[in-house]
Amino acid sequence: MDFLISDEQKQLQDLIHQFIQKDYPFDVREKLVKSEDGFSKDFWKTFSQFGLLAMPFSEEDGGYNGGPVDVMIILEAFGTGLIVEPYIPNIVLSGNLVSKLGTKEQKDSILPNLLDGDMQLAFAFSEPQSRFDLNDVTTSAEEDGDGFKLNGFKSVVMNGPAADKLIISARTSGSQLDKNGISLFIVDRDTKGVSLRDYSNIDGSKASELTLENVVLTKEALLGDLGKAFSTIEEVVNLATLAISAEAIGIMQKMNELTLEYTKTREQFGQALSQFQALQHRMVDTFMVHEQTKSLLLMAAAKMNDKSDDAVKSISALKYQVGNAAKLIGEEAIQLHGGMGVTEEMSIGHYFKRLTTIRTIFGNADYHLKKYSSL
Amino acid sequence: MDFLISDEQKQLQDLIHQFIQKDYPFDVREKLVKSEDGFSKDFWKTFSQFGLLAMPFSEEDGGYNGGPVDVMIILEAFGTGLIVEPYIPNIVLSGNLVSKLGTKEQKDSILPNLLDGDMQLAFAFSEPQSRFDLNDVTTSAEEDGDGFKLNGFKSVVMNGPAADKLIISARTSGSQLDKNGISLFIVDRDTKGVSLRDYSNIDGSKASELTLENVVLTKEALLGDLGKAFSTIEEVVNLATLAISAEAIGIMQKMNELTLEYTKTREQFGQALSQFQALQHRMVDTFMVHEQTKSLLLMAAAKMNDKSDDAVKSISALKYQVGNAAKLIGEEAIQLHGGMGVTEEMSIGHYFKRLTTIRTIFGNADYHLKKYSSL
Amino acid sequence: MNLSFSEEDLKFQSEVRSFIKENYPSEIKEKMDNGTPVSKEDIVTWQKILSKKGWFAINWPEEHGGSGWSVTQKFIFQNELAEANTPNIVPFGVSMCAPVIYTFGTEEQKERFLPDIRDNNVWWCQGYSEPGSGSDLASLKTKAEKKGDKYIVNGTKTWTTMAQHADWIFCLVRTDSSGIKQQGISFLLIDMKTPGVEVKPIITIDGSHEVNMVYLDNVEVPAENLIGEEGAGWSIAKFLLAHERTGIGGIPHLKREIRRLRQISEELPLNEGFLKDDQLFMDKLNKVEIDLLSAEFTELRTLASISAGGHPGPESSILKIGGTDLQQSLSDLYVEALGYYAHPFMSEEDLKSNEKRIGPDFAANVMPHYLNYRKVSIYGGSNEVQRNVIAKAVLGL
Amino acid sequence: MNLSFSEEDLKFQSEVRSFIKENYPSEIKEKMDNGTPVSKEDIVTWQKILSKKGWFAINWPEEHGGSGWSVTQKFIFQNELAEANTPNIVPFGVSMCAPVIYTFGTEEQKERFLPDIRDNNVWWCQGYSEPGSGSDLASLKTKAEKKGDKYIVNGTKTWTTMAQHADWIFCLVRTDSSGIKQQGISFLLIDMKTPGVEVKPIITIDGSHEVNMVYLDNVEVPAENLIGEEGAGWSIAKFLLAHERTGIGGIPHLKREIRRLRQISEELPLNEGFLKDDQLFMDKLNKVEIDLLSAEFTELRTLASISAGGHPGPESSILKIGGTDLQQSLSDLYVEALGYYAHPFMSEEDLKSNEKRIGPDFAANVMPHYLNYRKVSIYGGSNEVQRNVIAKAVLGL
Repeated sequence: MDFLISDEQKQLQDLIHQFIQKDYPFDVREKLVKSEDGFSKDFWKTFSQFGLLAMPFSEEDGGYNGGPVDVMIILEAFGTGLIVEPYIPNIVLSGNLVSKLGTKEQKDSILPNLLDGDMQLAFAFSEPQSRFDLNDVTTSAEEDGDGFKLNGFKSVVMNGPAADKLIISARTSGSQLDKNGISLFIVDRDTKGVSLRDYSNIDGSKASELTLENVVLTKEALLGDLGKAFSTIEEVVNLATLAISAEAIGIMQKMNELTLEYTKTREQFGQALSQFQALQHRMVDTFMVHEQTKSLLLMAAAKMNDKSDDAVKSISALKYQVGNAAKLIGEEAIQLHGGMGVTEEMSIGHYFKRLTTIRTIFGNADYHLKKYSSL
Repeated sequence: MDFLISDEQKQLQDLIHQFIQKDYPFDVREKLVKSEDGFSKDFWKTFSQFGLLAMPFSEEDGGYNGGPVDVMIILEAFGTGLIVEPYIPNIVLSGNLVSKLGTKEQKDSILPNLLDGDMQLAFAFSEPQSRFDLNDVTTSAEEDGDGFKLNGFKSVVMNGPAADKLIISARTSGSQLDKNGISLFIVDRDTKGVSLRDYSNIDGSKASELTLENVVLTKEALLGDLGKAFSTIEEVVNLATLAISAEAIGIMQKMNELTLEYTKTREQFGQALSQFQALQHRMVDTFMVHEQTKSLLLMAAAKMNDKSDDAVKSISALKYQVGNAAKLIGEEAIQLHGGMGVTEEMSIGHYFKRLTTIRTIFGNADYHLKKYSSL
Repeated sequence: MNLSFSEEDLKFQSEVRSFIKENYPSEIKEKMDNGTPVSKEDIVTWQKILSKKGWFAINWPEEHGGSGWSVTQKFIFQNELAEANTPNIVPFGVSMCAPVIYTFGTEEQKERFLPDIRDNNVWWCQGYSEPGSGSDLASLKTKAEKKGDKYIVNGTKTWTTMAQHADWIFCLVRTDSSGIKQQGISFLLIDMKTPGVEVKPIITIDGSHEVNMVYLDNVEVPAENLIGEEGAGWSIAKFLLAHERTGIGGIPHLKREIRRLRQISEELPLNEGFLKDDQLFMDKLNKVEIDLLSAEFTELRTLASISAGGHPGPESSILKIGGTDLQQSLSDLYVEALGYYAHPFMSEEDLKSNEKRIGPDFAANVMPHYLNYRKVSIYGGSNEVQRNVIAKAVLGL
Repeated sequence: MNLSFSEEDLKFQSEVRSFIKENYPSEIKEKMDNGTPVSKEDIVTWQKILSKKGWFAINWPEEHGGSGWSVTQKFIFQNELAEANTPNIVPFGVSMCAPVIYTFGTEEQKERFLPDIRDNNVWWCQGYSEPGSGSDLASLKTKAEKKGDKYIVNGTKTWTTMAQHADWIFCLVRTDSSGIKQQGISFLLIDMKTPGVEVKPIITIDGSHEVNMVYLDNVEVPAENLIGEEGAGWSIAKFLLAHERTGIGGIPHLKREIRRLRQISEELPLNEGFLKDDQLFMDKLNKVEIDLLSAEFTELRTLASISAGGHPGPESSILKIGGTDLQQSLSDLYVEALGYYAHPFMSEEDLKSNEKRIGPDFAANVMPHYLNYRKVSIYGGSNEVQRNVIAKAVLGL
């Protein structure tokens, strides 16, 4: 057993931290969030040059064979800088689906562009009633001549506004909750019958609602085997859950640091806030909770790396704990910042907002507690 | 709306507080707990003279027509002195059952003795698998000639060791969880086939396990209508739940006071413990929790008094909160007492033990949360 | 002890209920029910309706237009207002400034200011906090120098709620810096139209403009606008904070909100059923409901004891902590109820427009509400300061 | 990063498992499994079995008989011991006194004391706390006056665990009162048979006799029993507390206990089914299990970093808080699992007798365990003091 990351991984981590320090200060991030795109296509290219976009893909797909630990390292570092560029929707979810299930033609038309940072993807897997259940799919894909006809509604399509292509889960057989009968389709955003309603999220990210009305697709649009997509969807969402947990843990670390710093300088009743024992003990608690949650992150990443039997269960343990830790650390950080914590002006509130949405994304604490219990 | 108790109720409260101060200091209580009986029959007579034993009964039963608020006042005061005399098993449970369901003969043979303090009763309603569900009864009573034959096993018969007579719930029809088909029987402790295994509890109270082997009873042993006892059992247990909650709240108040006092005198690092802000804030929290739980106590007592529609729901809200508050206040009091809190020598640990058993008695927090949700 | 309503109480309840039903303007109700932000005009309109009926300044002494109601009647009234989802009463004039004026002001001041507050002709805001003094209120630095019959005021106030709408501001100012910090503070009323008063918005993390910086640059204030003696400001502030905290918990509103959430749980689709099938969620909802009962009856006990001759003291700190904890818990439960649909962000303008919202209609306010409600454990004396108050005043530490 | 066991690790694991299987005396195992208190003799017997195999003083330097094992091997070993439900190793000699001796002692002291500890010939206890000094250890008052080649020791030690079994006690004593309280403390070894040493039981709320008062009345101690310099006691104490805390969490034992509770939930009747049908209970069990995973991997990370050259420092405070929280939560869950059957009280004598117990066999220990475990957040430096340590050493406050 060892918990050390490799020298290459350390370099990767340093690279991102340097990028944040030099090129991604809070005011730059704020401008990006308020821009039309909501993120920087230039930085996205930079990430491609850093090798981040190619990281999790196999060498034959043009990647670096990175594993869950590498994804964890990237996202944890991203978290500390509150990076808004859509790595998870593009790379961890969509790119991975194409890499795992795509035909040679599908891969060739997508992966090189994705890895070069020239193409944006989004994965539409959620519906209003499905909440966090990936098997709850009512959007239908009927076989139609040589191809398919899609009808339905997808909610919360992360990175939908920027996406050139969408990967959509739809039911080709079975009833609403069946794990069998779910298929994936790759659809250009300007296909007839596809309409996207784009919107901004409270955390600075962007998403879309997707309506599908008699969308006619050729059979080449099918990604993977007909009706057999569920296990791969689950697999990439598990990796994305690890990734977003790592991001959360980067955020928590940063929020704890910012809070500690703030309480050391802010005076009340003639002394720094950090000198009040009641506040000290609370900061010790948030420090400990971050450490303990990070331990679960390392555990889950290692178990995914090893393809261990209990890897999926570990992911649920992790996301459950991330949900709780995010609430505690986020709320305490704001409280200890006092009034300043609730202003748009300081970065702490923006970390808080992202941390708060992560509590929900890919399943909240309750959901993962139930999943953990059932495994 | 008013929260004031009457002058008579205030006098009752003062009477008990004076008794505790004068006659029931901690060392006296400790001797009683270690005695053969486990409580004082003399004090029990004193309580009779005070009118406490007659309080909840109607005037025609020889009582004072006291309501839930009076029971609450008595038990809350008892809690502050950690009084171990078996008021709830005798008066609130058994006496009330006889008063509500008994024939004239049954009442005449029991109530005067009970109210004079000359007879001890116990109510056997629990079985190992029933946990807190009063309708879960497997002990059977078959009709047998002109009378009944009882077989089965009852656990946790509070005050069993002292009881002259037992009131036993048994199934005369229906299946294990049916609310219909439960009957009550009054049984002398020396009846053939009745065997009691007496034991002491961690909180200083005493109880028994009761085995019934072909216990033959005449039809006069039946208390109330055949198979119709459930609603009355539930009614008296609800009152007992209010009573024991009141006791808990008396204990919590006392534990908070003892802790505050202790931290004011105990010095560490050159100052009284009470001067450490982190501890101050925790004592504020335990103070507030006691106040808030007491508010629910008053609410539930008033609603029971008014026979309000949501009285039963209020009892569950109360006992749920008592369960939580007891854990918080009990554990914090011990922690703030440090090592001294875990010695037999100081009273605080004995308050803690009683408060801890009350968390369970008549249903723990989880049980009452579920019951609250279902009502 | 008796917690049921009397016959008269029930009659009063139905009178209040009918009055609201008949007089609550439907266009305001619609906005409130849809989560569309209400305007200043909406608020004033509704408050004037109450004023006209004599049901606005209910807690005031009767001589100045108070209601003379019992604790029970006030409880019923507040519950009915909340139940009907009327806009919250803006407290700065009626519940904060006015009690100071009728308690500490001269007859002239009472005549000059109270009627306009009671009749909703003047909008007040509160100038307490400063950039360097948050919970440590007494460390405030805004200076008022007496020059002839005027004070010249210089300083900066912050977190001033709805200052953008206000006609007047009541301020704590420093008239003397020589003693300990609690001394030398005075209570001064300032007309916002006076030259040198400038209001600058603070945008909060929910994206709303509710609070402001108020800059005071050589503002000339007539000496007659001083309430109480020079240097009496700290006692007045303490008096007022206790008043503020008593009402801060917002229990009646929370009761309505929790019922609404229960309703939502029966309507929000989840898989083949509804949110109510999620037992873990419902457990939390039930827990909050029980906590709310505790808080409600604690408030009632306190109000009863105040009406029996007490004065709001440290008890109000207990109510403040309890109430704000609940506000925060419940706002978080709404976020959980919505799942992903708590994330889309709509600006105030978006909300006022007719554009269809993302997700269920009630969703748009949920996350902003959660974020905004972080403030409730910070303002009005942070909950940490309240704990210090209780430790000192109640536990004797 | 790699958290799987290597081939050699797995081989080691099966070696440990077989050894325990073959050598763990069945009469001790039976007591442990039934919750019958084990005797001093039982503990010594088992520890000697480990000593003989060279598996007792595993953390010591190899020159003194340590194992030289990797962090992973130690982890495996501790897990296997816990899994087999062997008696806990009594730490006072092997894990507390010995590290002080081999770190700070002279060669003579090492030769004189270490072999008897390693071979379980001598039982040690710890003389730290005093009636007036709990978490504020440095305020201790027990006085050791140098007279010729002896110290004359006077004072009272308290909370001395298992002093009734002990041959020797290691004490913090005050050899100088002139400086600040951390100065002038020395570390002294005292033979319990010396005249003037008297042990008096303290009965704890679980009814057990585990801790004691130790009275020291003009006890003559040879000066050669001093470890380190006079006045070095405080540095030694800090060194030792860090050592103590690292192991205090008892994670391997907790893992076994939680699995056992899951087993119990499948066997304990509840209505027509079993306790496992109580979802609220199972939720809590699962939450504790996840917390335990967090604690376990936090401990592993810490041990890994220590073995990479670190020294147990403030991290051990984190482990202590995390581990003791879990011990308490889990002991409370056992109480909840049992319902009413947690209440009957059996004395140690009752438990040793053959009398049938009230309720399920495992029930008798459950409440005593909960009550006894209140101590774990108090001893070894209370969790409040640990938070102060972390605040200072880690957060720089």
